Amino acid sequence: MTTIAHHLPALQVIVPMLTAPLVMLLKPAGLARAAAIAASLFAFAIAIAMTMGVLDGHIYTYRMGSWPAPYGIELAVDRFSVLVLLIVTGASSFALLAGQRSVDADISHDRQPLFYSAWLLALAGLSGIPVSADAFNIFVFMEISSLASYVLIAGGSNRRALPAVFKYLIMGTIGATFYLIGIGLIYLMTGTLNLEDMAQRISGVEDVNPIIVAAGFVTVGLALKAAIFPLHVWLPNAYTYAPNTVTVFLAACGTKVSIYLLLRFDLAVFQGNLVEHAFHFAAFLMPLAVLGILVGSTVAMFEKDIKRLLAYSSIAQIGYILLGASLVTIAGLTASTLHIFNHALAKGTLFLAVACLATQCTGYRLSQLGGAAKKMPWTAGALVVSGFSLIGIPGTAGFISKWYLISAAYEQGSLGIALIVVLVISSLMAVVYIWRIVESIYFGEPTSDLSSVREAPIAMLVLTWAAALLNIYFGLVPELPVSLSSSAADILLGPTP
Amino acid sequence: MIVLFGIFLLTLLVITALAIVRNDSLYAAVILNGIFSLLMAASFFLLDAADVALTEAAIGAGISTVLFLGALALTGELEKSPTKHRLLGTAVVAIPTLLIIFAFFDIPQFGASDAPVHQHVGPWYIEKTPEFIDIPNAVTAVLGSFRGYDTLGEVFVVFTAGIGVLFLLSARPLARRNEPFVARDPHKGLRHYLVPRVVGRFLIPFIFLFGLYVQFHGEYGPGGGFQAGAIVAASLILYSLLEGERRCLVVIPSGALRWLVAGGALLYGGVGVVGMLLGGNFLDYNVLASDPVKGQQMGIILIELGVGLTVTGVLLSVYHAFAGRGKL
Amino acid sequence: MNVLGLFYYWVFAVLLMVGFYAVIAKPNYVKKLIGLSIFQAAVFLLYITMGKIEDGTAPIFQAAENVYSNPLPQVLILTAIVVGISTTALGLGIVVRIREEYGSIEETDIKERDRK
Amino acid sequence: MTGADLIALALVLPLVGAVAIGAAGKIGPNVREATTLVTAGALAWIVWSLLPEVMQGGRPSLLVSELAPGIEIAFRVEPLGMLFAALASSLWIVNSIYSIGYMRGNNEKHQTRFYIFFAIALAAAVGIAFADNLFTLFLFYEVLTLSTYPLVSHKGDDKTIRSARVYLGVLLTTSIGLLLPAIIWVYTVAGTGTFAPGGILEGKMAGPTVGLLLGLFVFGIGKAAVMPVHRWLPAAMVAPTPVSALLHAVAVVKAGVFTVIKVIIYVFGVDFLFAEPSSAWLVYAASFTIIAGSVVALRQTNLKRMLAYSTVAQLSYVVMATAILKPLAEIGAAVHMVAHAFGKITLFFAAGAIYVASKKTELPQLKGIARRMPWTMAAFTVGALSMIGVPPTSGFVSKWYILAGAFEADNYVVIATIIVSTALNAAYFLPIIYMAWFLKEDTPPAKEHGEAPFAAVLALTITAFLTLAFFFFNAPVLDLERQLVQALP
Repeated sequence: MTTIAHHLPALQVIVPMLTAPLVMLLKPAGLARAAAIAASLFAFAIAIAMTMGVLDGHIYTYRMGSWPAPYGIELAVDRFSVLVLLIVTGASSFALLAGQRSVDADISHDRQPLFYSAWLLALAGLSGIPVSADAFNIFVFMEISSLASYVLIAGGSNRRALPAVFKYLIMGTIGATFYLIGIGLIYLMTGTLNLEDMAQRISGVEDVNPIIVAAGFVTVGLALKAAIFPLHVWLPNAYTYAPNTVTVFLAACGTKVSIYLLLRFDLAVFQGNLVEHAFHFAAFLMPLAVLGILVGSTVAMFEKDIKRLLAYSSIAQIGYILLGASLVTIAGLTASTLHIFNHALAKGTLFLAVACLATQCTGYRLSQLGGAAKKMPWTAGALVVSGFSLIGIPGTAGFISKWYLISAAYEQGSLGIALIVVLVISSLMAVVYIWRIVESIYFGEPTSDLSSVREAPIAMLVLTWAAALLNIYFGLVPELPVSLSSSAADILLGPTP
Repeated sequence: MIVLFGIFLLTLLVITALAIVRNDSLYAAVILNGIFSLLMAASFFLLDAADVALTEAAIGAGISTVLFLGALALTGELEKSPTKHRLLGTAVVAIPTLLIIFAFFDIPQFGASDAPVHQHVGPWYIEKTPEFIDIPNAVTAVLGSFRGYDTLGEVFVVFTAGIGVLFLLSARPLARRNEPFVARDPHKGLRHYLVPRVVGRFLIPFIFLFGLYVQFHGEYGPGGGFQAGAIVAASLILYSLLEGERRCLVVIPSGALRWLVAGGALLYGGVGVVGMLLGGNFLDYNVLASDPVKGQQMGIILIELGVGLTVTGVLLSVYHAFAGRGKL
Repeated sequence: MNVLGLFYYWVFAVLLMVGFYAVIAKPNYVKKLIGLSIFQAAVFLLYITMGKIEDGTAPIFQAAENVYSNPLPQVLILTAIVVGISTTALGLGIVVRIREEYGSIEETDIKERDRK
Repeated sequence: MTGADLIALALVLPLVGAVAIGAAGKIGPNVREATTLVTAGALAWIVWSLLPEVMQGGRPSLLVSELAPGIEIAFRVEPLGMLFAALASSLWIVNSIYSIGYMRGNNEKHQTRFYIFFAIALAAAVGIAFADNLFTLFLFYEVLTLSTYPLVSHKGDDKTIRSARVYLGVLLTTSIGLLLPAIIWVYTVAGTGTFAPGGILEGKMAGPTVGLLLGLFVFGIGKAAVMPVHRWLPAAMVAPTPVSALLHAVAVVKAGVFTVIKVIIYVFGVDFLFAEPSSAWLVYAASFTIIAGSVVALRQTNLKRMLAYSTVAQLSYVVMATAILKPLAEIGAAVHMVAHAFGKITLFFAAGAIYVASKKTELPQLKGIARRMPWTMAAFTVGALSMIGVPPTSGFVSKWYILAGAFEADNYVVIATIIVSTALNAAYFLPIIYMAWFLKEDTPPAKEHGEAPFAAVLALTITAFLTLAFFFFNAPVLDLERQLVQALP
């Protein structure tokens, strides 16, 4: 008889996945919502349980259908995977718990069971990727999560959500197909789909053209999904016009999972096998990261719509994550994976606060939010705290990752100094764009009558503040993410030569 | 001979693809796309992929065409704007293509038995299927059992698309939120055309039967849940075209469709969970029966049924969602 | 046989190019989706081609000892075909909704209407 | 209670106070202000009760958490931090008394918010004072910046917001842009950021990079207002006067120079820096700021702005004294922190009292004002004399030590700077004193007025008294700070 702990990697995926068909059948909407929340919390609990497990030194592996790898599909959960799992399930739980008002505003009651069902599928897809150790299985789950995300985003009440989601669908499918081509070429040369097996077998054929081309296709395909500059064009509109709850969820973890995969492939599978792969990888990503940071921040500084502003800031923040990774050092990767976690925390909280604002305000333009802080002091407070975290003010989670990033850059000598200059400039840009929000909600002139504006519903506020306090907590006690991400870096770079 | 036929098919494929892109009538493009899929299916058949060929024919040429036509009925049939970004498009397209051609220089010879794909993993399936599962169709064995988790994922991709379309098309257009819906006349079908009606009525039961055959014969020959689902759905869509949508909905009401969609997915997942409860891993069919091989066969039949139900349900739902939408 | 093999791979590259071009350059949303399906179909061809073994037959066991082609790429492509049609269906659903909201399915029109 | 408990209490108490003030604000202004006073008194008592241990050479410490190997939030009380914390916490009491008079007399809005953020700012100041490493120091440094923003932007009109933006912009830009990279650089090079007597960088770096790192620190610590990063200080004068008084004469600016001293003594190490020629520029930069600040102050017509530029100049005294890198001068730097604090807070209190009573802000309006407000102007005079450095005021004591240090180092630039700036100080303070006491009012004010509210007058009298008293009773401070020098070889 096997224990529950043994099944955890599988349960992580199948709990939300199998709840989805049930949710679809449930009526009324409240029941569907409750079931979705229960499944999401359950998944969150599983992620936490596995985190504790891996911190004790356990590595979870699971053979689907009991078939041995590489013939069957294997699941594997290590310290890097749980970091992503925590983000995915946590973001989903927070967003669902806080989301009732926002969902009710955008989606009529009879459609909500479908919406929640799609939500759970997105959750299942996003958690299926980090637990899987099979390249093709990852593709399947990538598609589940993508299709479900399209559905969720299309739930936005503004008609512009539709062209935005169509663009996302086209670009997402191109990305996935590129990935599929890359996997195909690797399979052609190695005959396997299991990641670990693949890493071993590539070392026999490392310098042949198909593998090099495959590395390119996989990297570019995943870069598309991860919204790496300049392949980010789908992201701003998709985040802007999605329902607020969906934005909270996807902004926190949507692109992170693709970045996870990108790092897994480029570092764990190709790295050390392909000739000068590290150099190519860095030479390809570093300029994109720097450009992404600068362009994303610049656009955000001038953007007038708060959701779009934050979306462009995400592009810059994705740049940070890549910048750390492109150093291909333990320190750099620690910083990078740490920022995956911390940025998810900060951006998720920011969008939660925006969702709170949206329950009362007429629109998302900064001018329309004028003076909101007077009526909604708690919302505004949470916005400020998470904004600090995004900037990287000490005492918040964002600061920790910035610290690690700059430390990692120092190790690089003169190139590092240039990178530090970029980091510093973009941090200052972040100050500017966050401060534009702060000034408009605290000091802006109200454009409409604020007398009917009240503080957001208490449930939303509690969750938003819980998330905001987590930003501070992980800024002061960052042991958990730091230890996870430093061992993630070890996993990715393998035994150091 | 086969070489010539292969080259002939491939050439036709390229020509068709070019015609699709160059044609500015969308109807023509959709029909050509169907032909493209049929040619593709034939090519697959030449490459020993019978299951894939059947799927491509049923889904690519059949269902996909129906869906495109259904959508075109709602959106209009002519491409209006001229092609943009010709240069940019060519440049962007050229890079991956050149890369791929670069990759061709080192690939193993076509059909060579010493290629890596024929050395590792693949042969294991051929070798072990008789021992572990004992069904003739190795593709079904891999699909249903060895990589059953992928297939579960695939069912959920279909499921996601299904609820996605239902979700999208249950939204009221913003512009006319307050007006009542103008649905198309649901009684109208092709009933007043005698020939299609007689031929159609004659054909439908056979198509349906063929679908069932494909479903349950999947372990022995090409076929399985996906293909069967597509074929059964096709027969019902044909019925709906002939008799009008409303009659079709009497046969399988939309509430029942939802149960079909969800039930199939749950059946598949349920088999996996039962495996877990009986002490195996998720999707472990060995434990379903006292004899592991029997258990495997039972598991595969059950999950294929789940696949078939969901695919039928989703395709019909999507079709009804398009067909029930008033043209604007 | 070798000629044919090369031909399969080259046709894969050409179809990929044609489909990708349509996705990028065509402003009509339905056309983009058709292009996307050609683009994906090209990849199917790649996989199936690599699974073929000389003088092989479909991997359905028969009485006589036979050489069978590799079933794994076929399984993968079965999945990929279904993923493809799912994407297309969802894409068409979005296109129908776009048409309802904007009265057009041309990218250029929609950009113009959003600018207002 | 052990030292560690006291440190923890000193950090938490103002935050608890902030919450309590918020709650009390709902009850009524009297309760709220009583809460503020009680918190301030309790904080001062706690901080002072750390003093005996430190005087005896003890170094109470507290480790809160280790964020990563080598990066900790930790506290340790050493003489310099003890001095700074005692100064800030004690003056908070006086300042609170003053605030009550000022805020009520002016009918300011959002008074509860004002008191809350004041308490948070004090917590941050204590955190800076007790920080045991660069990381902790930076943490509280930024908290101080952010918690004072709502105080500076208190009025909320367009002009105030623009100035507050300059305030925040300069302080955040310098700290994120220069200070943070400098700190991380130190961690990377030295492997630690924990302050140690004699520094942690010796042998780890050499040559011009030392000068560069010093530059990153000095200009990164925008709060020390070495030109050209001084612009936030005049901008901050839009804040209500109690803010200018405590924060911009004592807590914030002193946090800046405190950090500079701390970095030079405990990170670089005085001897290491003295032996490194690339660090010599600091004396010149500070001298320049002193002279230029004084010249600009001379040309101001607005009282608070003049005081602000005077502060810029006086802060650089501390930086310059530190940069002499001789024991006597280091003592001078520490003492000047105290001496300037007493004098400058008195001057700001007086300026605020004048504003509350008569709404006058410009220098020419001050003719004959001493006849209406003799207490206020008497205190102002004491403060001004202290700025110039005339005995028997506190300013004389510190200048004496700085000069002694300069002679020890034979640094004639410093000596010349002190002489010139003393002359300049006299040139802008003496006319005001003359005007206030000996000239007649041009036109009688629209509304008859006498002294400011009692609480305000009481506060400024106390600080003026302290300014004088420090001249006579400075032995404990000197004793304390000699430990600082003894730690140096």
